[in-house]
Amino acid sequence: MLSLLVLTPLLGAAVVSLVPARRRELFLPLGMALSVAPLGVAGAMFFSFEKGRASFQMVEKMIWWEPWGVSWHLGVDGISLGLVVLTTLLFPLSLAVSDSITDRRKAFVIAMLFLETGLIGSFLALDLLLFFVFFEVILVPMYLIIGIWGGGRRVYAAVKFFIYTAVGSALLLAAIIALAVMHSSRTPEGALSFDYLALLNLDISSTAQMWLFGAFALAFAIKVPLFPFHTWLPDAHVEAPTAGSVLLAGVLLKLGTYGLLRFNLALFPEATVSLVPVLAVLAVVGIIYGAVVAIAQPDLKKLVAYSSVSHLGFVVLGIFALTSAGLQGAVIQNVNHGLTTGALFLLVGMLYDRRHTKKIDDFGGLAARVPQMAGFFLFMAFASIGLPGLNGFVGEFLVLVGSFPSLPAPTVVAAFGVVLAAIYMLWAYQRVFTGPLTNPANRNVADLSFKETAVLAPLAALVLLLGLYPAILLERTAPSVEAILDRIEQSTDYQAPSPGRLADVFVSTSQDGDQ
Amino acid sequence: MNPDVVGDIAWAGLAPELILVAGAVSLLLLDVQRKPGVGVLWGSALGIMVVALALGIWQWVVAEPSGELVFGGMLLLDPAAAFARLVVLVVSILAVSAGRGLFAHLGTRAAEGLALVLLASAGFVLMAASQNLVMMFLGLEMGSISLYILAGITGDGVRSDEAALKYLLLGAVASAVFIYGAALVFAGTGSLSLVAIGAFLGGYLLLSPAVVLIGIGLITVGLCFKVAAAPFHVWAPDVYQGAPAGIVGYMAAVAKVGGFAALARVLLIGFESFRADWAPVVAAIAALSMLLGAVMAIISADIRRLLAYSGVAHAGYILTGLASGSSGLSSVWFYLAVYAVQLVAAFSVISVLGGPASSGSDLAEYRGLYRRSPMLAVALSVSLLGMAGIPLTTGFVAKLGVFLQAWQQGLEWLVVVAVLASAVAIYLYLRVIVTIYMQSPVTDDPVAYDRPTSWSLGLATAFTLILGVFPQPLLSLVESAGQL
Amino acid sequence: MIELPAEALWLVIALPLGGAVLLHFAGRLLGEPRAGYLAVAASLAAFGVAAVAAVPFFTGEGHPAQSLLWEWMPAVGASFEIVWDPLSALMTLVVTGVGSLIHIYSVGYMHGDPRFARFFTYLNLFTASMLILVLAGNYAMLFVGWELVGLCSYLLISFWFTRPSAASAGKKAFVVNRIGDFGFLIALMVIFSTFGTLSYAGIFGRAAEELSGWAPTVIGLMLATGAIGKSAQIPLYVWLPDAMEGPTPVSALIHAATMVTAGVYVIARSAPIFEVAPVASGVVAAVGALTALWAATIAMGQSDIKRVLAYSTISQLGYMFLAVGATAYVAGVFHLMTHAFFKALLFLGAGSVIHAMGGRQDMENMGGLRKVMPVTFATMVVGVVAIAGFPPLAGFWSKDEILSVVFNRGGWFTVLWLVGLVTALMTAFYMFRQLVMVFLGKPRWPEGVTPHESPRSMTIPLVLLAVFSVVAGLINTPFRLGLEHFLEPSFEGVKLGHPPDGVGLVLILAGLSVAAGAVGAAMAFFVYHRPPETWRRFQAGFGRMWGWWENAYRTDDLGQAMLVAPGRRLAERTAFGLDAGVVDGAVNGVGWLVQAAGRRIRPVQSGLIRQYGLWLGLGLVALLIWIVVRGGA
Amino acid sequence: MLEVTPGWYMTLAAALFLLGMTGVLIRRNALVMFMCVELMLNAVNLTFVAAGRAAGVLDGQVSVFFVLVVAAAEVVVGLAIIVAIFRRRETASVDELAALRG
Amino acid sequence: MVELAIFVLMGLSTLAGGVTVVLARNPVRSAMGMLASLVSLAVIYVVNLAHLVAAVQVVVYAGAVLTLFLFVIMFIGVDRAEDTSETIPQHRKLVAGLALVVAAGAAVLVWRGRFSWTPTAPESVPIPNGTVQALGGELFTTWVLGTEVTAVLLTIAAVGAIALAFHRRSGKASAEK
Repeated sequence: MLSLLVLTPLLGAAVVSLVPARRRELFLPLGMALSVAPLGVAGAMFFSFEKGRASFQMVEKMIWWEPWGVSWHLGVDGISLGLVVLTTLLFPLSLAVSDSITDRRKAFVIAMLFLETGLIGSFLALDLLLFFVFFEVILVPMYLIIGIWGGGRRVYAAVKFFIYTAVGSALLLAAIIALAVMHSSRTPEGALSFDYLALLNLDISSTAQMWLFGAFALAFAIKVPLFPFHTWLPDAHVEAPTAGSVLLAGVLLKLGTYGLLRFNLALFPEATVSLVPVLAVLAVVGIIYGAVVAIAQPDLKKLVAYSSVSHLGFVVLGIFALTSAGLQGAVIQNVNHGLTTGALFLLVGMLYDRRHTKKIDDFGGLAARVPQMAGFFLFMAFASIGLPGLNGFVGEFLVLVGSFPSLPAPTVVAAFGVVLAAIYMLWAYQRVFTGPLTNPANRNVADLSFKETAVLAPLAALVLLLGLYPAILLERTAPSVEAILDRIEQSTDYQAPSPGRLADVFVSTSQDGDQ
Repeated sequence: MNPDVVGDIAWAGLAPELILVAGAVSLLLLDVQRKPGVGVLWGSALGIMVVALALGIWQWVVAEPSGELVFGGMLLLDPAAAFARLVVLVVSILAVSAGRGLFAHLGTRAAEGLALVLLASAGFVLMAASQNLVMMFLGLEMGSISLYILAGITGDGVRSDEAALKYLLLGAVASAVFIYGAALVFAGTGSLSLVAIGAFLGGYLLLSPAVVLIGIGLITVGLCFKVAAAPFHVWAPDVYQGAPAGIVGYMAAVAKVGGFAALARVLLIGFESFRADWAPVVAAIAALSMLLGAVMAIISADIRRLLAYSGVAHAGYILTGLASGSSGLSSVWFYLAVYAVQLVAAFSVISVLGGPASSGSDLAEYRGLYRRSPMLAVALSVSLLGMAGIPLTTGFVAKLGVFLQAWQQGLEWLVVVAVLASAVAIYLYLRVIVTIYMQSPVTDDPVAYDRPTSWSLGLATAFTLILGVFPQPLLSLVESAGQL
Repeated sequence: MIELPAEALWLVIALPLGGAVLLHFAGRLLGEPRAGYLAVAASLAAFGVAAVAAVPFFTGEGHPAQSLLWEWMPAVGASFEIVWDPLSALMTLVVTGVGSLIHIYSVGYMHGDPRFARFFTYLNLFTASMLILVLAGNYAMLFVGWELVGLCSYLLISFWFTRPSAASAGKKAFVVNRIGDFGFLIALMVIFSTFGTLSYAGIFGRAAEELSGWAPTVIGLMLATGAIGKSAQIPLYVWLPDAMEGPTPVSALIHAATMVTAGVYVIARSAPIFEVAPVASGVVAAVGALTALWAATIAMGQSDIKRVLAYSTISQLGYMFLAVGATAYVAGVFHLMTHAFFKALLFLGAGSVIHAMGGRQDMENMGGLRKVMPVTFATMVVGVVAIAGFPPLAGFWSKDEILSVVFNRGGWFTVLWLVGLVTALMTAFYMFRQLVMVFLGKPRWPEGVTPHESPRSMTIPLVLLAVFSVVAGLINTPFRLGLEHFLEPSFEGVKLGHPPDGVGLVLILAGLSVAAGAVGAAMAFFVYHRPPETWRRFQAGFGRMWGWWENAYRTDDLGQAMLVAPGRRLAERTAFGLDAGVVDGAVNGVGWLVQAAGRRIRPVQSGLIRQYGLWLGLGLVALLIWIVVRGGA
Repeated sequence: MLEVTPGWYMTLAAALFLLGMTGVLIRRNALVMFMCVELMLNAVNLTFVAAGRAAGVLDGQVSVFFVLVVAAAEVVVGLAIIVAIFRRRETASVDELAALRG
Repeated sequence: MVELAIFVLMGLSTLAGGVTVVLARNPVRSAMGMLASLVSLAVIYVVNLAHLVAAVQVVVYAGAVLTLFLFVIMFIGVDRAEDTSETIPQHRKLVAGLALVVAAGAAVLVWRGRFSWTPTAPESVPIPNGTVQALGGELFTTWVLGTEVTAVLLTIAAVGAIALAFHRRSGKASAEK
């Protein structure tokens, strides 16, 4: 089933490549139709997913590169489940809004479908090398999407994106190799192996863990992106076409957080525990920094991009809080951010298609003209601000409340990001949609077409659903998250603070105060 | 060993090369007798090579090269040699089938050109197969001199002359260095046969190995020059840029194959016991090559220089595999094979675009190539991505193999340098891809190329992609080629 | 008599929520006025259900009940659960009751507005949110309501979003509230990490024994921060006056009767925690008292009819804070209720006046409206007298109870009591000032304005509210503590602050506050029943002080100068200086370095054969030296 | 009375090789450069001969033949190129052939 | 004794010839210098019992190769003194430094007796006599392949010479086609 899921988009690409390039009008519908197929498969997977099971499900394994013990090894668990579904969901939507792509549509659709395969694959891969292959191969289609169909400084942005990520993954590759070699030296038969499950049983010296953790973390930190490795993101977002931005923010960035959770925590528990402070601080800095920078952005798309930096900071914080709640929050926030920010980018794109500008100052008072669009925008804005009842809150709340016991100070600082989020989002909304309609260019902006509404509605529905009844996801993710936490607790002397014991913190501080 | 009668020499073991040489000579004669059209010559040359390849495969499959010494111990026909032969022949076939334009351009000297290609291939195979230093030298010269001539053969252009002279002069010096090293080793060990040398050095403990050490050093340098490893690469960019486009890919590829095969033999068979002495040197050269190649390639505006420098970097990667000893050999073979193919493909595109006899190809000419000829654009970018080592291309598998070996042999630092260098290197391949896809073309007129070219390009591209996903066949091939 | 199980209480929330959803999608189809009627119906229905469910508490045999709707975030013990006890019942009744009246009123007030239906959508949504807030049995769910009312207030304040002032006022309200929520969030974090749950049931029982060290204080202060934001106390009150940009019914419902009292409600709800956090309580009380005085002074200087009421609301909320801070939770809630009535009444009255004056809010240009709009006048009088705290109207009982309790606490609370007393005087002054300026004296209407009594739909709610403002106080008099008994179940195990025993002292205190009120009223009447010159002279008497009051101590300018402007500058510096310059500069710098290195090496490729030879030679020699020396020869 | 060991010859050869190398580096006349290369090869030959004598095998002397042939071949091709270049631009100075650089 | 004398004399003349090659400002002089060193080397070969090699040295090198050189020199008429002043900055210094380093290194090695090697032939082993017969035997048995290759090499050289040197005419020809 999973192989099918991974390969359907690829087959789709093959189908598309057979269509003669001059039938331009065909490609987008065809691409959408083809990308709905994986969505169906993913849906089937989601519902056939067995709740309450921590281990991987629907596992498939085949030898791939025999001499090096590389295998085609796929499996899904609570951590990857949501992301896979999100991926498959976002693709048809972003293809649906790509009418503005007029040039080389065929290539575009093919690139998109390749991208989908890569993304799904990297979420499902249980073989480190397989993961790396997908992780790296994603760069190519994304690079083309930004570089060919992007905006003014697209080439600069595309190259920056590619190189920056490649530098990160270079060391990742070295680290993966090191793991495989370690496996061969530690196992009696001395075979190389990149198998995730096999590598989990490797006992790695704490110094080695530090190095490897560093390499993995760097690669993923760049992808997330974690302050200060984030500067490729705004450029990439601003230049990328709408579909590109949606997928970039919606899915690609998740590779980083997913990797941190799946590999860094599971493979290098000791290093994780001892490096928590570093990453927590980086995450918090990112939250505040991203928000502050977002406030000043004159470009709507850049603003949303920086908001991603801020939001993903929450995810990272939740991951390294190393508490059940924090981890669950991180996992669900991954999905949430994909939905809301994806939708926001869709909206920005729709605005851009109408006005061919993203400068906030060029707008103003649009709500009178386009109430529906304004409504959706406000809805999504509040979702990403973290309004209770909408999904954004669930993630943030879990992260914050979950992180506090283990990382009180950083969490408090992070919580302030919630205030800043309100500032930049609402201020942007105010400047774009409210006030008098001054700029004549905005006079005849059309409201959402039926198709656009149809694209946004499902996202909005999910935002609401996950906000009110997150259990649909949580009950599937929780076991896997717990498993990782247990793993850390068993292999280190770390004990996740069980809530109810924190009062001690205060008591002790008070006593310190006395002395 | 040492047969007294010429009769009982195992000619069969050398069948492909004999075919090549005989073919070359007959081509020349044919040309002298009645001037046939270029097409005939080109076709028959291709045929000869195909036959040779067939024989080579037969050698591989049926005769199963068991590594026996033949020709009075001059040659060691082991899997490695046989594999090198296959690579050289495949490369030659790809290059020649894509290079028809060049020979057409040569006009009356087509026969000479083709003959030289055949002879060069034969020479480098001999070089790869020989286990006697002087024999190796002969093979080397047989190949190199042919290449010198090919570099200058069009002769319509100062640059090709310059390229030829540079290549020849520096090459002659390098050869002298190499053979001097051989002489010193001979002085130090009293033998020229690598097997014997290896046995000797393994057996004796030399109290003052200075002579041998210097010999090793000189031989290494001589061969590093041939494979264009830093700092002995300086000639490569100029020659690649000046030589006729139609032949550069071939030149670069076969020279690298022969050179590395020889290097592997010398270091791993002859001087294995001196590993501790040469390994660090090789590693250093590797690191320098990777870094220097990447950095220099980034700033070069001519795509050929760019590829030349990237070739320097690739020499570094291959040396990384070599530095990790005999266990790394199979990865070296894999790397050589896939890189040679990518190189030839890339240069075939270049020669189609710039004209087969052109010297120098400004990157600017590649603007918007995608619009002018998608096929060429895809072929070029695939081979570039392969060189960049992007997953799902053979390049990635090759790099991975090399790195794995190096890491297992405790060359972690080298691997780290290598991955960083490759990350930097990605930028230069992206530069080309950017120009191909993301810039508007200078002219919109489509590029014309003949069917064989497209076949060869298609083959190379398929090779790079398919083997990049399912490298198993090639992997098992080099697995056996990797045994000494 | 029907028994309504707590399990059915979700209806109370569902009804207005359903109304909102229905209106959102079908509002345009329904059109005016049907959309309004639908909203009113939903609100009334909720009131009905709540009333029925509340009956047992009135009859005294009701017990607090919990009902779990569904698990939300089990990992942090957050779930949707409803708690039904007297306190929430009372709040529900107030919210739905006053809410319904205001709904009705709005049908008239919003007549002819293009976004009529949308308005009622928001109004219903607000009612639902407020009910979520008061019915929540769990801090997480409480926070949901807490934020949703914030959202609605944002939507309603900037309802006329084409006015830049309205738009920014809405944003301001939300952002300032967020600052409070920041504290609230921290409170929740601490609570969770202390108790491992966020459910009242799991917390209050254990608060007394399990809270130790700084925890309770921290929780208390943080909760208080949230409350300060929501209930517009110093220093976070700045958003409320601007909130008057919204339609008047909104001001009445959200920014007077219900939402702003959420803070008080939360503190009352968290009484068990504040029990063990005396410091926090003290802070709350102090803030309350200070705010009461501060806002009252400002109110005296205002000439905008709605701003007066806004500041008076802040000031009254200060009273409530003072009460809950002094652990007089009942008194606080009592005042909350009575205030809901008379302040809603006053706002609606003001609204009817504004309506009559064609949207003008400046009292300087009013006067003499008594004749043209008698109903409004009469009801306004009731409201003013009530808030000024004259017996036997509602305001008297509640305010008086607060003051006496505070006095009874003794210690430094006596100061607070004094402050409260002074505030009472000022309250009376500015309210009567308003009454006089608006209704009495000669008309000072601008050209072309012809005031008229408002339509039925607006006056009927006025009358009803007036009635409540008269009688509501009687449910909890020193002679008969009805409300206290009623609320007892909600404050089990909480030591409530009480008025001093002994009728004598009580009477004296009451007398004092009434006297204060009387003085204030009298001053206002004598000054402002005269021509404007007299006012000017009077105000001049206060010297520069009055100017400060008129401009609300210029806090907005201060905030602009101290926070907003620097903040924006900081953001820009970070974005364009630090981020684009340093962080990104470093990245591009690396790339530049590589290329620079290449350019430095380039000369090596001089193209000169002999030089190439030299390089070869150098490399060769270097290599030889290395290998020979290393080889130990 | 000291006796001439092969080492002496090899030292001589080394000197000759170095001489040739230097010549290649400092002369800019392509012809002379070739002569210098020949010198280097002669040094090689000397080494072969001396070493072969010392080792008591003929391989050294045999090798000389091959080196010699190679040298001849190189010279032929080299001179051909030089002639070609000279025809084009009346010079045998390699310094004037530096169009390809960077 | 005799050998020492010959070594010294011939060695010196070899080097002298070499120096001439390197330093002579006139290519013809260089050629002559080369002739000198070639011949002296031939003598040394004789001393080392490489008779055939010595002969070939004289015939092929001094005879053929050098003649070829001279022919070309005359042909392209550069038989005039060229200025040997250095044009590449720092070049001479570097080369000199390089040469000195190598010389010094070699000297050190020689001095410390490191420039010798193990397999010195025991007295029993007859010093190989490079007679025609002996060498011929080697060339056509063990080294037969090499011999073949030399043939190919010469072919290549010939082909190359043709291909390169004729290109004027044929180049035009191809241009006309």
